[in-house]
Amino acid sequence: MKNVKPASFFESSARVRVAKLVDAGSFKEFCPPQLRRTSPHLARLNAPVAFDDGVAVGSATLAGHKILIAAQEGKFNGGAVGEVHGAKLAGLLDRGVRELPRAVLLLIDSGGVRLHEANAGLIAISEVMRAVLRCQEAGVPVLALVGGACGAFGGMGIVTRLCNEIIMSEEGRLGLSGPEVIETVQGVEEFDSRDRPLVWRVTGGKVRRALGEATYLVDDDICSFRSVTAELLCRYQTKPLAPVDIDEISAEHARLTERTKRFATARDGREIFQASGFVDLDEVSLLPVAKFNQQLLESL
Amino acid sequence: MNINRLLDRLFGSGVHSISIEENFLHGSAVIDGREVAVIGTHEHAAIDSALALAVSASIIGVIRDDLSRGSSPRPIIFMVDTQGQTLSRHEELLCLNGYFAHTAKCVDLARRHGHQTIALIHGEAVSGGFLAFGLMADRICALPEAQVRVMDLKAMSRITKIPYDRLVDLSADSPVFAPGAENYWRMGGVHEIWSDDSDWLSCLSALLVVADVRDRRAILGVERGGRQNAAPIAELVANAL
Amino acid sequence: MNQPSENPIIWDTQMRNCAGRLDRGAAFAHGREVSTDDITKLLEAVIEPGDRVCIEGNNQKQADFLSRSLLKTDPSRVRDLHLLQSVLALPEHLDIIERGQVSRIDFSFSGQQAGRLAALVEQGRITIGAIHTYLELFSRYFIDLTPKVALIAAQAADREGNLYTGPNTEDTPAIVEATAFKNGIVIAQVNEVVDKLPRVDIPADWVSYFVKAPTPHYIEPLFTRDPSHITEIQILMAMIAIKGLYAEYGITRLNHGIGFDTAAIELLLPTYAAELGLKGKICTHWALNPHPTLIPAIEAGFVQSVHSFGSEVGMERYISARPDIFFVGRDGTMRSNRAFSQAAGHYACDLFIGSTLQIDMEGNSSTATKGRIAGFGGAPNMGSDARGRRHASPAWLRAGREALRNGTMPRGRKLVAQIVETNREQMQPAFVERLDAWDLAESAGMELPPVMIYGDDITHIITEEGISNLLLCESAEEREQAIRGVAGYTAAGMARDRRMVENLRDRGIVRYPEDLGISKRHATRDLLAARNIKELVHASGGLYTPPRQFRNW
Amino acid sequence: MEQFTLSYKTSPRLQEGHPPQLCGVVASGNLEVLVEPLDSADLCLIEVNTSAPGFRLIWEAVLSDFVERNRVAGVRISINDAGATPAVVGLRLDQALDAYRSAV
Repeated sequence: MKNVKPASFFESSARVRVAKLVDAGSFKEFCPPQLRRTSPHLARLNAPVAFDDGVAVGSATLAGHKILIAAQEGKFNGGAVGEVHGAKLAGLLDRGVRELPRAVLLLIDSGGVRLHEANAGLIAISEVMRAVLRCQEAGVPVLALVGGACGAFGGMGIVTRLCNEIIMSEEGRLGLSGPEVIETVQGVEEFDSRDRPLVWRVTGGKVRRALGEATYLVDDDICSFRSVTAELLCRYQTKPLAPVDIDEISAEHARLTERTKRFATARDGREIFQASGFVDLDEVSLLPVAKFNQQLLESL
Repeated sequence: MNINRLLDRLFGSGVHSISIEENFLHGSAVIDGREVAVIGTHEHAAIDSALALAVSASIIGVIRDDLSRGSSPRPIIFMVDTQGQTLSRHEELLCLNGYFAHTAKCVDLARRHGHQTIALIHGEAVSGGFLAFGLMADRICALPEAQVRVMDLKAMSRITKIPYDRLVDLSADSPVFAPGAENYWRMGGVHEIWSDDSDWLSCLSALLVVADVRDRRAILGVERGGRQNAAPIAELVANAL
Repeated sequence: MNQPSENPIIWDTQMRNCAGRLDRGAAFAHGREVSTDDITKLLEAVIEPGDRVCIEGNNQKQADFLSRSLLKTDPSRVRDLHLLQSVLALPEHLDIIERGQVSRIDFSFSGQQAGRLAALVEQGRITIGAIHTYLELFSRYFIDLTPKVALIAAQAADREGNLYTGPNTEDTPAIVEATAFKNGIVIAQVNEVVDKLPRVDIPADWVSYFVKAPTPHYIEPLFTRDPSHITEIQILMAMIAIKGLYAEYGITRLNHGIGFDTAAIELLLPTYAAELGLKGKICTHWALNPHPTLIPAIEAGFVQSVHSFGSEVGMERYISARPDIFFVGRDGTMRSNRAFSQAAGHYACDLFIGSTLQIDMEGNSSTATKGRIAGFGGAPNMGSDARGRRHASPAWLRAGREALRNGTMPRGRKLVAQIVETNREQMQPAFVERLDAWDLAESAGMELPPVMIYGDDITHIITEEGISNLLLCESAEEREQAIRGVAGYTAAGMARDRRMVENLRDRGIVRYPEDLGISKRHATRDLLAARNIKELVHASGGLYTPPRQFRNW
Repeated sequence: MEQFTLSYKTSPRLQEGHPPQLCGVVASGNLEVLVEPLDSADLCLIEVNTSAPGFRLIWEAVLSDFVERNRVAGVRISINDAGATPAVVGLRLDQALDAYRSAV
């Protein structure tokens, strides 16, 4: 059908994201749904299970580059990480160390640890963290793509920041504690989770890009995610990833220290936008992505 | 246990030089004649960006010092006592997860530079704060007072809408959601639990004998029966044809 | 001989009474202007026990400050009131009843206060005169329910007391006209007092008093539907409506009820309907509030004209920039008018389509449930054949031909469609053997069950299962089976006579998606011309400014 | 959770060689449908695992209409449901079977 909009990353399921991101028909799934490796812990708590436990992992090519890819399903239990889900992610990254693909892509859409199996989820996330670092040590870049309704929070927010690149859409969110949690514990004055514009000004794609946390901001369509990813894969082909050394870590340390000083009292993304050279702060939220990126570039 | 008494018991009274600045501590101690670095938190610290930076800076400092001195990399003992991350809009805006990831990268860098890493949980070990460095260590040990958890059962009941009593019943034979170092031990997430009567100094020196940088926690989980799925599934994915 | 009567008839009692009230009120006013602090005293001075009072409470615009002020009056002086409300929207409206200052109420719609109202009725603390449709209540303002005091809301007043209502004119003209010309008192709360108004909607001569409210009057963004909540099932139903109804009859003039079902239709016009080659052939002229979900269809050139009952928060700049489409004054803002738009919807539209909560096997539909007296609003007027209509149109003529049974006199027929999912959330069936309205009538002592649209007014029922054309049914039995035939897996649907439904299907009375050439597989959210509020903003060229609660940026 | 398996004797057998297909997501008011080949050539086997107990009769009606409508044998269909309405169930089943038929 004509007149149909390009497939939205935000709206699509994890499987559709994968299918449309990689070269057509190239996705080969590991531990696929028909193996029925569902969560025994959800079942014991009488909660619905999913055949893939909320994450699809496999290999594919993207613009001809061999990659490994994982996609979390945000609609299933908020993309939360349980034992099986986490093991699939960790296993994929282990495979990365062995197979040395051009990159491992993580399509992150998760609130973090799954409460029904919280201990298993927490350990799993730390295993995923270590596996990401092992991949990178082996010279395999790990890229995070964030643009789903659950964003990347909790432990998966940390995993995202371990990645070599973070490609975000404006709709995506990245943080540690969700606004609801902060509101529940600290009160609505601290963070009004129902003030959605505020939530996006604190955790959304644009503020993350302005801070330099996200390395790319793209439109909310799978094609845009694909073209930036393809570009990055080419770049890693020409210039392979070198393991992080102490100078790089120290530079990151200086950058974060500087941020803490510079925004010592900031509580609203408007302060970040202002510091990034945006003048009309009311307009920032509605700026098309290309324009936002251009203005950001000009102010640097 | 009072932090000074705890440090004395761990590293011997008067022979360590560990300074305590509010809920951050760092310094060095000697075990079996070998210098070790000690870095960590106490008083159930809520970890914010400043504290994450302090821990990171200490790790970087240890790596740099040993590099410049040309000495063999010192083991690093992480003292873990955290109620989790600081819950604040300001910290979220700054991307606290980015600071935590930085700390985790520092631990990993230390490992790659040959520093052994050992985490000692001496108070609370809760979610995000635990992930940043405690759970990144080669060996994770719980001291008797350790409380390891993501969330208590009352809160979990409220959020999952599963009755509290049912959760208590189910947690009796499943370690996957209820708080407790014992549960983490069964799942391989904690390597050792030290009792009050054991000689902690010899426990520590035993750990320092063999360095093992592999992450074998999933396999431990299978061996100890608390986490049967993780290892086989990771294996399946890692090696599927 | 003509002896002068001992007691000559006095013909101007009402005028004298009004003059008396104005004299008493003068103590608290400077000309027509009343200061904010004096409003309660003014109300006590001009309202008399037993007065019929209209507190302007429309679907959207609320005279909220005057409602709160009425609550501060002395109940021993301001009492026995008879409220005449088109909408009971604010908690304050019920608070006044609870304070014992009101003895009787006539209204059209109660929305959020439906539960509280039902409780007050059951406790015997209020008598309901009748539940009306909007046009019906406005009509009675001019016959036997003329307000003595009208408390209204306007955007601005000038020093003389001329009023500018802004885009949310809504009920104001109808209320003021009835009150001002039958010796009543008109009191307006305004957001601002200015030297010169952009335009005069109500002349000062009709206004007794005006007061600047401490906060702008409340307006509910009642017609905004976030496209991100539209489901695939609603998209499927919208496809069925467009292909099986709009295209079939060539419907150009229409009215949509509020809801996600009709929002889905609006958002499918620039995609699905355009693909079917329907641009210019359907949906050109509307009686409709400025729904944000209509923006893509307007931008795509589908729409030629929209007259509105009221406005919608956030649509002001967009409307002003599209004066060819909307009714816009020379000042650049829209003029809405509920009474005229209701009349237009009744007489000049060929189709009404809306949702309901329950439909019975005769096709009667109702949103009433036990414990909630919600009222009707405008749906019964929109959703009924206008028997006084005489002008012809192709859609109207075709429906008339299909309805023709006995006799030979050709007539036209308005199309009235209900669009519902067979099961709502929690598996609540939309199709029932008996409406909850019966129970409500019994518990609230109503003379008739509150039916929104009677079965004999309905011409089509659309569900995710398909579309039934009730006009073509030859008997009551066929009608019933045509309804069951699209009632899906509700108990009522499963009780259908499968053979009879197949027969109706053969005759085109019941049509399923496959009969219409619709593939369910195509019912995806990618068909929506805008999938979220932000895409609506972009479609409007940045002119639409959605209220905060609808934004996530 | 309520679980049951329904077995329909039907024909014709779908051509072999289709890879399994998963459609839909387990989320409130939604479901996932997994379609796989089945050895029994004259059967359509449907396993339901639903979070909303007490609607078995409606499931049976929806599923038998689905089998009637599509007439496929040699398939095994597995459902994880989180309280979807019959309309959503029917839509998802049709989508899943479509995807299965067109996948090679």
